[in-house]
Amino acid sequence: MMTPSDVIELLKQNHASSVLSAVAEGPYPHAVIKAEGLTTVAAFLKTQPRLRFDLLRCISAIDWPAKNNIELAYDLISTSLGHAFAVKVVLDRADPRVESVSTVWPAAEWHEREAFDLMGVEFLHHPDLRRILMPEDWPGHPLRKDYQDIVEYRGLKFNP
Amino acid sequence: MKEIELQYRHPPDLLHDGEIPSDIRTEELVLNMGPQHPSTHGVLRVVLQTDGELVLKATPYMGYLHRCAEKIAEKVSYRQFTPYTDRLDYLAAMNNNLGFALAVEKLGGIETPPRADYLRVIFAELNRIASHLMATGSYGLDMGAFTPLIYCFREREWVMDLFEAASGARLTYSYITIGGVREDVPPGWVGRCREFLDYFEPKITEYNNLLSFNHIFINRTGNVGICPPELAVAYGLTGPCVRGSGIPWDLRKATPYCRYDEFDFDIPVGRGENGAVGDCWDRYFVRVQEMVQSVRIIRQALDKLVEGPVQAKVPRMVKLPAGEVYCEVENPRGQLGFHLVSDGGTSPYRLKIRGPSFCNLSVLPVLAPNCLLADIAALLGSIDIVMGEVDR
Amino acid sequence: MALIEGIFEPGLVVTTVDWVLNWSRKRSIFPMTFGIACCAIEMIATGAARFDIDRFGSGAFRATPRQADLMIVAGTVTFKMAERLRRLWEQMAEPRYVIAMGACAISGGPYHLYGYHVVKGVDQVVPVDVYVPGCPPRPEALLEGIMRLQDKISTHTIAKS
Amino acid sequence: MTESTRFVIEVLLFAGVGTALGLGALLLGALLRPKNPGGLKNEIYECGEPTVGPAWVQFDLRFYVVALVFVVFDVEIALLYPWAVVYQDYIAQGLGAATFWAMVFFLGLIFIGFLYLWRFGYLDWVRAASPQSSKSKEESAHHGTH
Repeated sequence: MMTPSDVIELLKQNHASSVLSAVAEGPYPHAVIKAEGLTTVAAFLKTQPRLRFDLLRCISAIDWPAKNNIELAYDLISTSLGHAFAVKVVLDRADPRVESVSTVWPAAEWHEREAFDLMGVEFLHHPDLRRILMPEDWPGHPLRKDYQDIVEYRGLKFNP
Repeated sequence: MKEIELQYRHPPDLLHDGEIPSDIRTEELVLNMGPQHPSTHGVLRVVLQTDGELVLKATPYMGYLHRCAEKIAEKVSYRQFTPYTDRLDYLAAMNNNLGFALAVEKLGGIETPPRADYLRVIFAELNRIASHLMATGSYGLDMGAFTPLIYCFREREWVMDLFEAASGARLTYSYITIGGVREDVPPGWVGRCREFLDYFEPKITEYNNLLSFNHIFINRTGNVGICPPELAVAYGLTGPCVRGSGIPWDLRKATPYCRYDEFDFDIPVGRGENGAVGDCWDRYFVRVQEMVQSVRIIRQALDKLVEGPVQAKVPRMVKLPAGEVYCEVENPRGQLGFHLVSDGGTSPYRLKIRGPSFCNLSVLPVLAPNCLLADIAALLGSIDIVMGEVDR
Repeated sequence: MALIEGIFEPGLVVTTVDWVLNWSRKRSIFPMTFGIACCAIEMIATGAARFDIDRFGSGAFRATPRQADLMIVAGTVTFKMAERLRRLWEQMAEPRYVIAMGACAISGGPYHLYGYHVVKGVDQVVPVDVYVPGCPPRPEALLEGIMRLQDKISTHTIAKS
Repeated sequence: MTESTRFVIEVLLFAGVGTALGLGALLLGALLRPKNPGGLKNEIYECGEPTVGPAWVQFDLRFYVVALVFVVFDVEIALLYPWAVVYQDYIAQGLGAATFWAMVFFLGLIFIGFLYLWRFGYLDWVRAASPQSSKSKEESAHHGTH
């Protein structure tokens, strides 16, 4: 059972280059990682015997139009050791693109498809990147802050 | 992870390739187990590529019930979003409210009075019983037995009456709000709740004899859809699905919240009594045993129910400081997580909802190959999904 | 239009035939299991022992539209589902009826304002006979809806209008 | 009005009323039910989705074996009924044992065939040797749906 600061400290020892910043206290301890180093850090977090984050709970994509970027937050927990931690990646908002971690955690497959579907984040080497919730021919990505509701879809009017 | 050797339902030695002349070739039939299907527990569509009776590939298509809950969360205030959490997993509305309330309280640093905590535990566990009753009843229906559903609904109606007396609604309560519980339970409610528990406990053994140990049921669900433990954790399965595979992972014990550490209960785990560990029967039987544990928890919580206020001093228009939190509760179907990002306003800046059924369902395409066509209904019923929280 | 509809003038014989025809149709409406969301749970509760929809003759929930007379739209209809709903309704045999159960089916319900993927009212997709308000409506409300549908059926006549 | 003509009249009457009731119900139905086919109603119902891929595919041989076994045993039961009806009279005439063993012999013959099938596993469902998997169907499953 390691505290968030220990996890960050261990992360900095092994992958100092890819850790941009880290927050240990507060309700949401996390570390911000470079987009390029994500898969290596992910593999490290999962296989490191003292960390063993084997359960990827959730991938949330947060849209910051003000800062012109999209944040991806990977919430992890270890079912054997019981401690939790989060890893964040900051992507450019115009063309959000990051490596898929579905090889490390297969649970990420559907979460990434949902992030692609609702937020428009491109995941490279994803086994099957398709829209998961919205219809295949739906225009735009609805969860972006600047999403405009469509007026009509296949003959059905929107009229709120 | 994909090439985990799954135990074939029919031992390979029967596959005497040499004897079957190769000119009896068979073509595949692509079937839609579509949105309107009695055993998909909602509007889920599974495209099955079948070779005769054997399923070669199953790809689920979702989104038929995508109700844009996360977009609405950004437009309405915190208190206004509670009714939408009822409609996520509409069989366990109390647990959803509890999850959202805990997330907001954690970010806002709001303390809830002890009586509210105990009431929350009581209602969350009662809702777990009601949800598991629906799960076991409809699983019996999937396997072709109609009577378990009617028995389970008879008990579930009693729980509905208890909820109705306390919150006024049968299915979507919005009873657990930010800062505590909407109002206190009416006088005499605790007595009726104890009466229900005494009536309900022997009924569980009745269900076991009726369905769980029924020879046909065991034949239909034993050794079907075996999910090894590492595959379960790899695909993010939580709740009865991961406990059915033998891993004692329960948030109420692992990361206790809302005073769950004050109660002693144990976590039922699949032991493979009727087939391999992690098959459909195990996932089903874990739910039945969890009902027994829930009854134990409720009894202890009723004894500990202290007098006092049920609602903390929370302003009418809740305003949270800027920040971020990820909070999870143990829903009857698994871990329901709320990733709440606030920019200091009166409504969430972004709220990502992690539905347990969404992750539990992701294992279907991995377990479905080499199942028989009828086992798909058994597999889907044992994963026990609710489309409200798969599609959100 | 049946063979004998629209031929005879309204009279004693026609009204008795009407009565027999409507009585047989309204006392055995077969609903289609078309539960979409939370209202589906209340629909199942209506079918269960306590609120027993069998008392009104419509307890036989048919899974296929071919054998169903009544489509209870129980839940939120989204744009992706609307097309399938229309197809299912078309595949039902006449005389077919639709009950819009719950606020979501009537007008989009709680998802009316900001639900970008929700159809605002199922009457944009299929003609609706009876609206049952509520979110979810109590089983008694659904039974009331079925009684109103039975009244509506009994007004049908085969006489020449 | 000899015994036999009365019997023939009874049989004809019985057949006549039978068919009359049957056809009458069908006629009544044809008269009263509304009839307007067309549009999506003629489409194949597959859980609300347009069908994917053809349905006229080369099915597996096991279905044929199972169907054959069913037909054999169905006929067997059909033959059991008349035997059971007249069995009382034969007991009265004292031939009960003979007719009983005759039927047991008849059932035994068919059961031996069933044992053969059971022993060699033709009833179990086993994966076909070389299923002709078709990538094209999966693609059509993709864009055929939205």
